[in-house]
Amino acid sequence: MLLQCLNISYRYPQGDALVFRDLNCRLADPGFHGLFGPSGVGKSTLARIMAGEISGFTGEIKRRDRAGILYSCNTERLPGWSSVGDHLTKVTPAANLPLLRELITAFDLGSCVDSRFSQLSLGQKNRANLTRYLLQDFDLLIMDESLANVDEATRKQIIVTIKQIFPDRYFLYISHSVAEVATFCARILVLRDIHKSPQLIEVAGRDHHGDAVPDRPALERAMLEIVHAA
Amino acid sequence: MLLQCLNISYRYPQGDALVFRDLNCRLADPGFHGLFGPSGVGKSTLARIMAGEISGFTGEIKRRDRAGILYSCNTERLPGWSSVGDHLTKVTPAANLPLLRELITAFDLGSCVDSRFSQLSLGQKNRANLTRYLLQDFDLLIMDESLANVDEATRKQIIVTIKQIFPDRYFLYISHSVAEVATFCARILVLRDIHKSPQLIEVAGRDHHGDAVPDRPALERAMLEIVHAA
Amino acid sequence: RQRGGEPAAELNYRLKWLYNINTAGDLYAQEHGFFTSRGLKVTVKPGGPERDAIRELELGRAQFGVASADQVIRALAKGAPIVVIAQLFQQNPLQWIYRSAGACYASPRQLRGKTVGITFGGNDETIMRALLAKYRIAPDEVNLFSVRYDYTPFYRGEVDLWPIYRNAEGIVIAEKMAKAGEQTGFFVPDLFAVRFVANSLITTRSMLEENPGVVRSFRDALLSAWQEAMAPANAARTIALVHAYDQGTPAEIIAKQLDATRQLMLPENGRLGRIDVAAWQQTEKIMLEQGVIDSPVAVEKALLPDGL
Amino acid sequence: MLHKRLSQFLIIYFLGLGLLLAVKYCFGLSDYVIPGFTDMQNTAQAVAAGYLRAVLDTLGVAVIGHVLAIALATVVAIVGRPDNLLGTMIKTAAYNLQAYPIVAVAPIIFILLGDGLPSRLLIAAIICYFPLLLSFIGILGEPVAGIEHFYVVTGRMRWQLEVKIRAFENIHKLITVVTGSATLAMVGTIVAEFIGADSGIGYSLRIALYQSDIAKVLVALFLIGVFNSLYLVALELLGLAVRKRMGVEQRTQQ
Amino acid sequence: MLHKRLSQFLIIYFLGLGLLLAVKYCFGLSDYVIPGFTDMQNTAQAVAAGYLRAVLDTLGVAVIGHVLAIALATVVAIVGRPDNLLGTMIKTAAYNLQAYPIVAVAPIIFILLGDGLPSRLLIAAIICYFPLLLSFIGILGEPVAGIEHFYVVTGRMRWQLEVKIRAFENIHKLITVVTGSATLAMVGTIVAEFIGADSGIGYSLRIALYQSDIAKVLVALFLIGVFNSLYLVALELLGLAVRKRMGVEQRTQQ
Ligand SMILES: Nc1ncnc2c1ncn2[C@@H]1O[C@H](COP(=O)(O)OP(=O)(O)OP(=O)(O)O)[C@@H](O)[C@H]1O
Ligand SMILES: Nc1ncnc2c1ncn2[C@@H]1O[C@H](COP(=O)(O)OP(=O)(O)OP(=O)(O)O)[C@@H](O)[C@H]1O
Ligand SMILES: [Mg+2]
Ligand SMILES: [Mg+2]
Repeated sequence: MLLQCLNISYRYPQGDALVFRDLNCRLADPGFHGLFGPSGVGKSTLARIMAGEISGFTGEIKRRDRAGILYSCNTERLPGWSSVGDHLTKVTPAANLPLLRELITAFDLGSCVDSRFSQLSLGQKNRANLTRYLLQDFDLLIMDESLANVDEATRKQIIVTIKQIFPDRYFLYISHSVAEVATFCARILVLRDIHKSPQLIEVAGRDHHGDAVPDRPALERAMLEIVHAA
Repeated sequence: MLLQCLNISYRYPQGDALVFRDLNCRLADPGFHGLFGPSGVGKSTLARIMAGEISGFTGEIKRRDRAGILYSCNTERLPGWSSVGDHLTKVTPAANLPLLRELITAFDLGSCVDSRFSQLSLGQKNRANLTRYLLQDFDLLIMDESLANVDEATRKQIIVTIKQIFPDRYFLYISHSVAEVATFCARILVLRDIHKSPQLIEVAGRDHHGDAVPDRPALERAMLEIVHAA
Repeated sequence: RQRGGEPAAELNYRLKWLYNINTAGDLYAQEHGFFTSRGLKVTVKPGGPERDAIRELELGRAQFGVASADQVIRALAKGAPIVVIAQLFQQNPLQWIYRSAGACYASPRQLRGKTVGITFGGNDETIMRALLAKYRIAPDEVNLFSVRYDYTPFYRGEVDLWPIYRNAEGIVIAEKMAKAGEQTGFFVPDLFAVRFVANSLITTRSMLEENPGVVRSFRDALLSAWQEAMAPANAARTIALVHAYDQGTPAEIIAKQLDATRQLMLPENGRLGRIDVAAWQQTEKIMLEQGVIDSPVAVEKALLPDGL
Repeated sequence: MLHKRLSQFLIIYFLGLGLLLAVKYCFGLSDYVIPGFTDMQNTAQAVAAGYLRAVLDTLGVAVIGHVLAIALATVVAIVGRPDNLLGTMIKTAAYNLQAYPIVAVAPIIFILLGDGLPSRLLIAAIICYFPLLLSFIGILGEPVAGIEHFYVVTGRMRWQLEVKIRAFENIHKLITVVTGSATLAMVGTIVAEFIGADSGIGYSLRIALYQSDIAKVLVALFLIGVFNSLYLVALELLGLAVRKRMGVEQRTQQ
Repeated sequence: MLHKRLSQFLIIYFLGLGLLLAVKYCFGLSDYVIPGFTDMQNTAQAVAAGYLRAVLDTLGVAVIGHVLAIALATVVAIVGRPDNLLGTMIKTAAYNLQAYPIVAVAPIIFILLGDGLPSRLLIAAIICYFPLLLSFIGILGEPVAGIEHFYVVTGRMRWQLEVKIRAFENIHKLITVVTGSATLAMVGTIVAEFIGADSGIGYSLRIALYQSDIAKVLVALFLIGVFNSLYLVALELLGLAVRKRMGVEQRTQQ
């Protein structure tokens, strides 16, 4: 068990409504976990609570000892003073440099390494940002819509690559694509309206690894289950 | 014919590679048009050229006389000094105020009108921003990933609402969801790698209006056609 | 904008400097009704480094003022329509202070090899250079030191003689040093026949022509006030009055300043307010020789000793 | 906040004083170069009341001068914003005005305006306005593309809105600069009094300097520092209130 | 750019001059109050060469003072950035230093440093650094969350990086402030010369003022304005080069 949220309740200091009431969830095993739910339901908030970036909630977060939890999202930027490639190299521990090269290829970033971040397209920005997080030392990486502006084919390729390279790490993947979370995640945390109880339901996904052709009916069942839960 | 691009070639001043070579496309009839293609292929660039926000290309853009073309994207923000509701009301022509109320309901923004923009979730930001553009006077509205961070159900509802309310306007919808463009767009402009010729191919979509159940096989054919084109 | 104005009109009187001992008579005149008793309504305004009474006279913001002789001559050289109606100081208060322990300057020749503070561009430069010229001391035989308003170089002994207003700061500094056991003396150019006139009372030519009566009353009022203010019998009143306006200076110091001022304004058998035409002419000559003005101005024509 | 600012000032002040006294005793300088401690105490007692009144007087003028300077800088930055002829001319004039030391310009100001309060206020405002102007021009001249785009393409952009957007986006920086420039308003007023007034702490300072009375100068500097701190605190509180009213988030939560 | 700046300055200067002359002839003032045109011409011819040398001298000191001030402001803003005791103390000291009019502080500086070049440089730098400091504190104190997050959460954030990120994000504003403060470096040097030096245009100005010679003052102001414009242009070109090298986009394309 890497992380467990117990009876979390939270209200933003400037907000007037609760975002969570007595929410419980846990990340028990390594792999790809989905966090799914309608826009505005509190996914980003929950993710940042897990990462320790928001405090002031009630309830308890239990983390495994010395768990390295990173939160990344799609609005981050790289500094502008040198090229994307330079920045990536600079933040990569020496041991991971081969991995960096591998990721650049897998994420189709080859044409971007010589550009400044501000010269990239949205999807390229997403990928460059995600890349640097993957090269760090972490136990759990939260990807908050980290690939929101990337096309589906590339997104699929990226997810499959990540699952291959990091089989022992935890990922919490926030996305609005039901098909995607159903296909690639082992477990999906479906976050629902605060008036529903429990506020969070766990659904099983297909945990696809990109090797075989997915089992279509099973996938559709999983998708339906997710949509119904939400 | 609202707009026609003839033999457009373009290279960013700071970039070293061409983004377009002799690209041609047109928006002939009102309705929902898709602009689809892999990340980094030039969708945003083409959209901004159409809207007149980028100059310095070669080739010609023919616009219908006095065509009002608006470009909106998902990185825009509303000012922070008053609530989202106030800002929306302020930029809405008096005649459109009932429409504003209608959109707020259809876009599920009711809970956001009293918040500041910075207090919204990503998807809420997307929706608030799109709303204000829809209330303006335009012939063509380009939505560059305007709903990228919104969940699929809400997105569908928004698209259907827009198509209902504005049957005579032109929309250019940029999205990474094949299913979505195939379902809702009448025509899809598929933008491809610059080495492919022609760089842009037009594919027919299902132009679904949300009334009947979509014809599944036809949709899948359209999706396949799009994916193959790209 | 009034120039001259009606007899009963308000008159502005612009002093040369802040309220201090040098304005004792002016304050006395105002406080003890010397103006009102002559039917004059006068507002006395203090001066300062950025105040120039001559400009104010021309701009019509003041009708009377105090200016030093070099200012008057410079202004005349530029065509300013002003006249001098009284000369306040008979001896120039601008002198040099020195430590008397090691030195006494019986003759300017003793300045050779010394470091002398001067304000470049100021009166003291003109005076000192005239003195050096007169005694045939080449400028490179003394070290001229550019002074600022802080006395540190003098205190630290880097400069031997420091220019100072004898009756104002001079007293304060001498007092301070005396407290620390250091004796001081003053080097007085007048004693070596370099007579450079200082403060005098001025008005405009048009004022004089249109309202000669007002001008006369004003001058008489002011000179009588000075006379009384300087009278030893009135010392206590004068000191109290000056102290009221110049609270930064302790009364004991003002008392000493008053004594020094009396000597500068009323030397032995002198007459208060007397315009020393010869001294003015010498002042003009010095300024001409020092290149401060380009051509003679015939300053005597602007002096009105008894022409009122 | 008040407590913090004041105690900080006191520490700094007494550190400086300690340094001076150390210099005095190390080099064996006599009392007229650097006054001794008891001398300072006596002077302080003697002049405290008068100087206090003077400082309050100065503070009053400084506040008005500060407001003036803010208004002036705002107007110049707004008018100088567009890249047209008038804009650049006004900016040039505003910059060049500052290129002249006030001591050189003061006589001309006095010629044109006389020597009443207007001249003093103008001098105070001039000294304080330039730093404000620099920041204001920097801030108001830089587009906030993400917010402005909508208003530009829908033809809604007016200069007021543009200014509002840019100011609001940089509200923390603006408040820092406005608060910090309070100090300059004080200095401006003091310099104006030093040059041409007959009241205020600047005037007292000038007299103290002519009398070469470092003890008095130190007392004056002490009072200036205290009231400057008070003014700063007042402005900081105002800044907080403004931010709160505008609903600007705290920095750490951005 | 050079051409533009210079011609702007000339227009402003001669407008000002015209105003003065208008006042002169309307009120029939003598050459002593406001010099006539021929008087100015003669004065200009007589002093031009000497004043030119003096201005160049001043410009040299101003450039060094400016660099010093930038360094000083950078250091203080960086050190004063964190909200710990040392940081706030240094900020307080930096603010309070500015609360004192330089005329009051100068004697103490001269006591401590003597009256050579160091004192003059220090005074020039002090006058010029405060506006820089205000902007620098505003800019370096405000997090750029979107960029900094990664470095903070991965434990990579060092103060150098933080400064670099914030400076780079605000490079346009920084360049505006640095360029604009050139003017203040000039003024600072002139004031220092005015107070305590015996060369430079500030010294010439002081003499002209002692001599009540407005014509000379106007000639000096003219030369100061011209060289100030030149310095500004040089800095603007430098700013362009910096932006280009850093690959910062032009504003309009952001
Ligand atoms: N800083 C804030 N202050 C007040 N309320 C906030 C703040 N940030 C978010 N909220 C509110 O909290 C709720 C949850 O926001 P959150 O960003 O977690 O949603 P989300 O599930 O990530 O949505 P999306 O899919 O649109 O990103 C929303 O209703 C939002 O309006
Ligand atoms: N300012 C710029 N300078 C130089 N090159 C740029 C600039 N902006 C974009 N590019 C490049 O132009 C290409 C097209 O970018 P564009 O943003 O149009 O892609 P896109 O199709 O919108 O991609 P996405 O789906 O990721 O948003 C990309 O390869 C990108 O790196
Ligand atoms: Mg979110
Ligand atoms: Mg794009």
